Amino acid sequence: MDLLTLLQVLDATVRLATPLLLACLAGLFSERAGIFDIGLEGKMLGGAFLSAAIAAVTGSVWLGLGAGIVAALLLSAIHGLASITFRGNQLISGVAINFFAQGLTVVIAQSWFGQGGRTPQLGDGSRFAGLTLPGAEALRDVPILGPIYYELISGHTILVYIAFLIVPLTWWVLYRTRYGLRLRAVGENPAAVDTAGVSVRGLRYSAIVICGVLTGIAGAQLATAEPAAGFIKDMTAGRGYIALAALIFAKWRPWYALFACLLFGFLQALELRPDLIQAVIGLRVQGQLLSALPYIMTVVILAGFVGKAIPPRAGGEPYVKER
Amino acid sequence: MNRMPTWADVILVPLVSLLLAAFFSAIVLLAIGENPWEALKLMVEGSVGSTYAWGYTLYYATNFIFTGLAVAVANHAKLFNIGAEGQAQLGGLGVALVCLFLPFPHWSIALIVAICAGALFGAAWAAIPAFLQAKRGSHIVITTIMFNFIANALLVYLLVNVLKPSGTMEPATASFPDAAHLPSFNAMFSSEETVRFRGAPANVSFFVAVAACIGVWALIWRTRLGYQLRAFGHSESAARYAGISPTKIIMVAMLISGGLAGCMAINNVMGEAERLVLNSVEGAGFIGIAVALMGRSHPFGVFLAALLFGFLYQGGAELALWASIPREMIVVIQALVILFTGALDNMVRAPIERIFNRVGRPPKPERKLEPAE
Amino acid sequence: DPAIIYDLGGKFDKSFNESAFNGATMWADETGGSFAEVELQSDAQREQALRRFAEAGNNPIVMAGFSFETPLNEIAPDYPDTTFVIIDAVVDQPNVRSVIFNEHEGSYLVGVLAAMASETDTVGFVGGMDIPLIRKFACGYAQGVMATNPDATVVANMIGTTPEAWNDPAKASELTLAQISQDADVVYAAAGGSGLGVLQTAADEDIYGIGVDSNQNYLHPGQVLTSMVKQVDTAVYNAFSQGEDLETGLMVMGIENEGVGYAMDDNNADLISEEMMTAVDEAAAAINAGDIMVHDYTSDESCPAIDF
Amino acid sequence: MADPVAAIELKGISKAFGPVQANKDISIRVMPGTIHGIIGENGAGKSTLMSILYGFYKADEGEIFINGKRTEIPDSQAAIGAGIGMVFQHFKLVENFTVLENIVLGAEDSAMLRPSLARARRELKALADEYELSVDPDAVIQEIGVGMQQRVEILKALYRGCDILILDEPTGVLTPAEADQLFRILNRLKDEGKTIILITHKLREIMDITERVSVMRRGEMVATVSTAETSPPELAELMVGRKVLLRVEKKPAKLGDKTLEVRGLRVVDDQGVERLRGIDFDIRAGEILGLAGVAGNGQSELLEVLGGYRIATGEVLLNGKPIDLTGSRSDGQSRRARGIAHVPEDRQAEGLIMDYTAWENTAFGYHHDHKYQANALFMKNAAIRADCEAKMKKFDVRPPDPMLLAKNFSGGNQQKIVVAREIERDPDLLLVGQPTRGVDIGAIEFIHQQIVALRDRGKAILLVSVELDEIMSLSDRIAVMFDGKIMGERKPGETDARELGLLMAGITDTTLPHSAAEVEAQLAERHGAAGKEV
Ligand SMILES: Nc1ncnc2c1ncn2[C@@H]1O[C@H](COP(=O)(O)OP(=O)(O)OP(=O)(O)O)[C@@H](O)[C@H]1O
Ligand SMILES: Nc1ncnc2c1ncn2[C@@H]1O[C@H](COP(=O)(O)OP(=O)(O)OP(=O)(O)O)[C@@H](O)[C@H]1O
Ligand SMILES: [Mg+2]
Ligand SMILES: [Mg+2]
Repeated sequence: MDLLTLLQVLDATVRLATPLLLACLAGLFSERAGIFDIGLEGKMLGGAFLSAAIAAVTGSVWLGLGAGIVAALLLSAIHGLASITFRGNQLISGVAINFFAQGLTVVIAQSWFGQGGRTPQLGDGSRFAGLTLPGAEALRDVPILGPIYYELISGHTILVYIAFLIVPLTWWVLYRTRYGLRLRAVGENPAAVDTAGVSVRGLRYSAIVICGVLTGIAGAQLATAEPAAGFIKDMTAGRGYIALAALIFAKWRPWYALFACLLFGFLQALELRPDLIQAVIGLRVQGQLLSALPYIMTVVILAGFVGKAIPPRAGGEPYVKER
Repeated sequence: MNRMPTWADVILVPLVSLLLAAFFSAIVLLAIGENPWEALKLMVEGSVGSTYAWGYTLYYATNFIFTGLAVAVANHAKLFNIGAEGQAQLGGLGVALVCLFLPFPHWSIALIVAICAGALFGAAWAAIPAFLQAKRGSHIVITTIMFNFIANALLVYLLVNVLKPSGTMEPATASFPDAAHLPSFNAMFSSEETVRFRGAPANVSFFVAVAACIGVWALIWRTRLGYQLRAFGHSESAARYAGISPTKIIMVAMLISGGLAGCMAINNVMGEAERLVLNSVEGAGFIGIAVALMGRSHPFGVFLAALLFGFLYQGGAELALWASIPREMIVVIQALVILFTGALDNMVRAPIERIFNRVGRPPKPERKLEPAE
Repeated sequence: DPAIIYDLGGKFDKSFNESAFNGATMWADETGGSFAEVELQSDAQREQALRRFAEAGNNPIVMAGFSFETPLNEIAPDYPDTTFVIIDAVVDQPNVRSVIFNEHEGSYLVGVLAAMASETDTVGFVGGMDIPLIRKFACGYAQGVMATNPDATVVANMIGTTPEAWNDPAKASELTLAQISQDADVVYAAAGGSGLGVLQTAADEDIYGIGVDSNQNYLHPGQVLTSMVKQVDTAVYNAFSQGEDLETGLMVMGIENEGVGYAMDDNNADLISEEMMTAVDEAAAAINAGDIMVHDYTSDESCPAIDF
Repeated sequence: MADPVAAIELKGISKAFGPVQANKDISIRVMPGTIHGIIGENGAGKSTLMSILYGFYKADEGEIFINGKRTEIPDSQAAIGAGIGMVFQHFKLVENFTVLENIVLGAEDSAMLRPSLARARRELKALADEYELSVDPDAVIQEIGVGMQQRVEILKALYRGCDILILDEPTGVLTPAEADQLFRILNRLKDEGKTIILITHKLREIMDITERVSVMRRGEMVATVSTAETSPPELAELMVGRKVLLRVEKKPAKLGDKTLEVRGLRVVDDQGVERLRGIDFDIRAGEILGLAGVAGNGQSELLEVLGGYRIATGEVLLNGKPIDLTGSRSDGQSRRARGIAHVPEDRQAEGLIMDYTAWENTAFGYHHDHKYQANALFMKNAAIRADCEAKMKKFDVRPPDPMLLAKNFSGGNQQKIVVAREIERDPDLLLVGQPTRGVDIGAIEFIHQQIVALRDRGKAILLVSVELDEIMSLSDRIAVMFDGKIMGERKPGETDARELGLLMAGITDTTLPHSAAEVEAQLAERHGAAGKEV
């Protein structure tokens, strides 16, 4: 396998990892605050739909992004209401949100655009295009580094860069700020936070807001960032669940989340290139085996290398002071 | 811990929640320009208005009972089984194999063998995640999600390359021989004069599902195994103290769970389609999660929740059949029902409780209440 | 009134359900008639919908999709006075018309065009869900390519193994990019809604896409080489027009009767050279004449031109 | 009112949890610069009252005055603002945070963490020097002992600059030495003018350190008296409503054959640390062996090995026959089948399923027992319920309702359920860990009586406790553990708290006056107190 091929695979890895990463970090904030969220899928879907719809209608991809975030925030608000204010079951709420988004996006899209639950295809300007980083063209011919810079690092959409920047930002917020300390604490022992004079409810809602924003971006990435060009029903195709798996895989830590998502992205990118797998292992991988490969590899890696993942201790339980 | 009578808790609260769900569904319907009242009438008529309608409602409910019980049993051991979907697919494979390749003298024997085969295959598919959880601490949520995907790939492989009769387009097995056909409600309940459940897919599996509810209830609350299972679910450290082996409980709970999910196949594969098609489970595994959670993991609750979802499914289908309402609208209604009855139930319960407390509290503050010591 | 039942993909699948819907609408617009329709959401509803329409007196009843084969076989005898039309499968009953399409032949033709349009001698195929029907497309396409340019490489990928594969444009795009990095410069999408992702990416990356089922040339003018049209709409339109007394029995829609073919219009006029035009028309004629036998994957689950 | 202004005044506080009236019209005044004790049976409402003062719960009725000023305390933030600090009975610490992080949590001085942590580190050092409260600021909470965690809780309050400090059963988990040190600190704080409220079940502590003491019973405040004018028996009577025996009545032991023989027992934990490093001892029938030691020196591991859920090497004989230590042919079940019963140290995490009803808990661990089985599959629930009812009656569990969930019983009654279950098996060997931790004196008396009664029926008992008083008064023989080894054995009549204390610190040469003169002095002092009371 030559460098260029490798870079192309890695390039795909980065793109495929991006929505996962955003959703995974969204889940990280939520779950670190003690709110389990299997509704990532639904929020992404909501974000994807509204971002594409508004981008299509206004022609502005930025307005679309904003709308996508709003959609995910609204779904987040439902989750917050159910799991924080009314101390409901967080899993049920998440399931409901997934169904809700799955149905409502199509119902609205159909009555809005009449294209069978799709938004119109987005033209240039109403979707995020790849950015050529400064000097990419110039450095292209520098051996090794040039192609790496040009093929792998340059050329992604702004959302990809944002997603990757959010990783250190998340780390910094979580471990270097007062807010992060409190957030981590509220997911471990809300009573400690409460008796320390900090509002458990406020913290948890703030986490849910962050989760909404990030899933909204993730949805926008799926629907409006190149190579995508519009919304189509169920287009998240299980990515929310994979993000959740990545989150557990990452043991709820930001850098690990990056690596977990890149790993998932890489496995998916490999699935796209059966020719490479054949070149490396010398065998043609049967088609269905190939599509199961990312999942099989995940299980193997999980069982073989990743030990027990301990979730935030107060996760999933509403904070109830009086029985 | 409150003055609210039990009937209010189990009937009034869910009822008000359902009304809220209906109210918001109506708003969505109005928003897309449909008449909610007509829609409701269609749904009710279409799902409980005739034996035919019941035949469909109960058919769907049967699927949901199996997957709901599967999730519920695992829940009791604090294992979140998201893999009922894949396990049910594999159960379908098991049922299909015995139905296709074993000659049965009578449907009843076929049914018993198919239950065993479905349960066995479903359990086998749950066994690997269970083993990895028990021995390697691999999170069961991830592994069961992954196994859903793997099950899909496996079934596509088998149906496309191995089991599909040559020359047909559909990735499906051949139809099962007549001896493996289960009696439908139509056959069971029709008499000379009156035809009941005509053409409806409900079949004898429904009674197997009801039996499974009773069985699971007895298992969880009456047997030693259930006792150990719940104990482990509540507290792993205490279970260890009592000499309950975590490995054994995780394995057993997941095997039972997977087995129940696999048993769903006797309804949809053997009872209805009478062949194994691709994606035969159609999301019932995921609905099972909602059903189990809404039923509070109690078999009776699961039964009721499964009926409710059967009603929504069939009512929704009728809606799509007779009105120009997009079929996704049903998903929205389902979501609202799950949301209000499952996640936001405290929103309804708290005010009702307050009303009862106000009405129920006599004006004598000097009531001697023994504090629990 | 006639009735139509769409398969699980839904009537707006950008694929053959949608095509069927278009045919029905065309008929309604032309005649001012009305028709009943339903989108299924579960396998169990096939029988339900069939019986419902039959009992309500709808005639003929058209159903789109091979999955109706088994239920229709069971139900057709119960309603001898109703005529059924099944698309994509063969049901041998006196009151059933079975319409099947020679997708392999149509795909062969676009394969010829793809091979000639390719400068890299590498062409791609992106299928939706990995089912025999899609393999039939792929197999015909590969035969066309290889017959035209024996040195060519066909890179074929399926999007997935779940029905989600029909609605995953993101993955379709990635597959297209992956094929481009394997030098493909023409990609044929037979992937329902996901195909939009293929054509979009092909356009973005300035290579050619090939549409499927209906004429998709308009989606990215100048970037869609052609479309393999499968006239499901015509089949539905004809059935509706002929009404209650339509002829039953097997009806094969091939190149000859324009049931399948490649699409030409203003959007791709500049892309197809004289030479290409000649070649593809010759191939069509040869197929009609029986001089070229395009192998049908579903006849024996194998393909001479490509492995799955 | 001409009275001096009280630091804290609660007026007419009432609080109900559902049907449970935890506090009924409670009024209390605490003078500044004093230590005020609160005692009461389990579930009397002490913690609830203090939690209301700290803003954790909201009172249904009543008013709070701080330094004479009426103060609304809707949440803990308001309480902290009013200068109140509280150390909860169940610590409110984030287990996987460091000490420092726990201390700054909620009291950070800027949005950035590092400056806050740096300042906290400095201040922590100052506080540590000032009050001898040294802790490792970078230690993770779950890895330090409960004594240390206690310190962290106190430091948390001090760091926030509280004038009023509430301590809810702070000594329940402390070793005698740690408790003594705590009291020295409290006295210093008092001398600085801070007001302290101390909740405890240990009357000796009340007598030693408080100025005034309030007694609660069943949600009501029954009396507030000046400590100097009362006595332990009087307090006990006020508390329980009847006379309480403060001393264990015990006949001399009638020793039988060796029931348990332990030889060369070694345990290595998951981290590879050797927890037991060659333990040898015997227990005879009719004998109570008390195992003293600071928590975390291997006692828990020993109980777990004997209880069947930790693997070990070495040899253990029960009634002369070996029991399996490898875990391959044994578990908690087989131990029970062999006649070993076990009251675990942590009733909530091990001894009970908190979400099971009382009757279900009655069968816990004995769910294989024949009398609870209808057949191979089913349990005989009615029989278990009846059994539970009988046990509740016999052990005076309150309320005697088998249908109540375990978590709805107070700690003392939870403990009674466990003890009833285990003792009523009439085992050959009873393992008891911390039998009276957090239990009120009425219940302590009862549990002690039951343990002694079992001994008198000729059974062997291994008693593990961090309460020296308990060990001294119950045991027929005392072994002291330190760092996974037994440092020595003594007869209760022939030793004293000082000597045991030194052994607990790993000092075997107890004949010499030890250099830590200070420690020695305290221990002597404690001995005096203990002799007077228990
Ligand atoms: N959060 C709560 N929800 C419901 N009931 C509670 C709660 N906390 C305490 N109770 C009940 O209120 C009563 C008083 O409890 P509290 O904890 O104040 O007692 P206590 O005197 O501190 O007992 P202990 O000595 O065991 O600590 C008990 O009956 C208890 O079960
Ligand atoms: N009456 C009893 N009292 C205490 N322990 C018992 C009793 N009967 C059996 N045991 C122990 O319980 C364990 C399992 O016993 P048994 O074979 O009866 O149950 P099982 O059916 O294998 O267990 P499970 O119900 O957990 O599947 C064995 O270690 C046995 O020694
Ligand atoms: Mg057994
Ligand atoms: Mg208390």
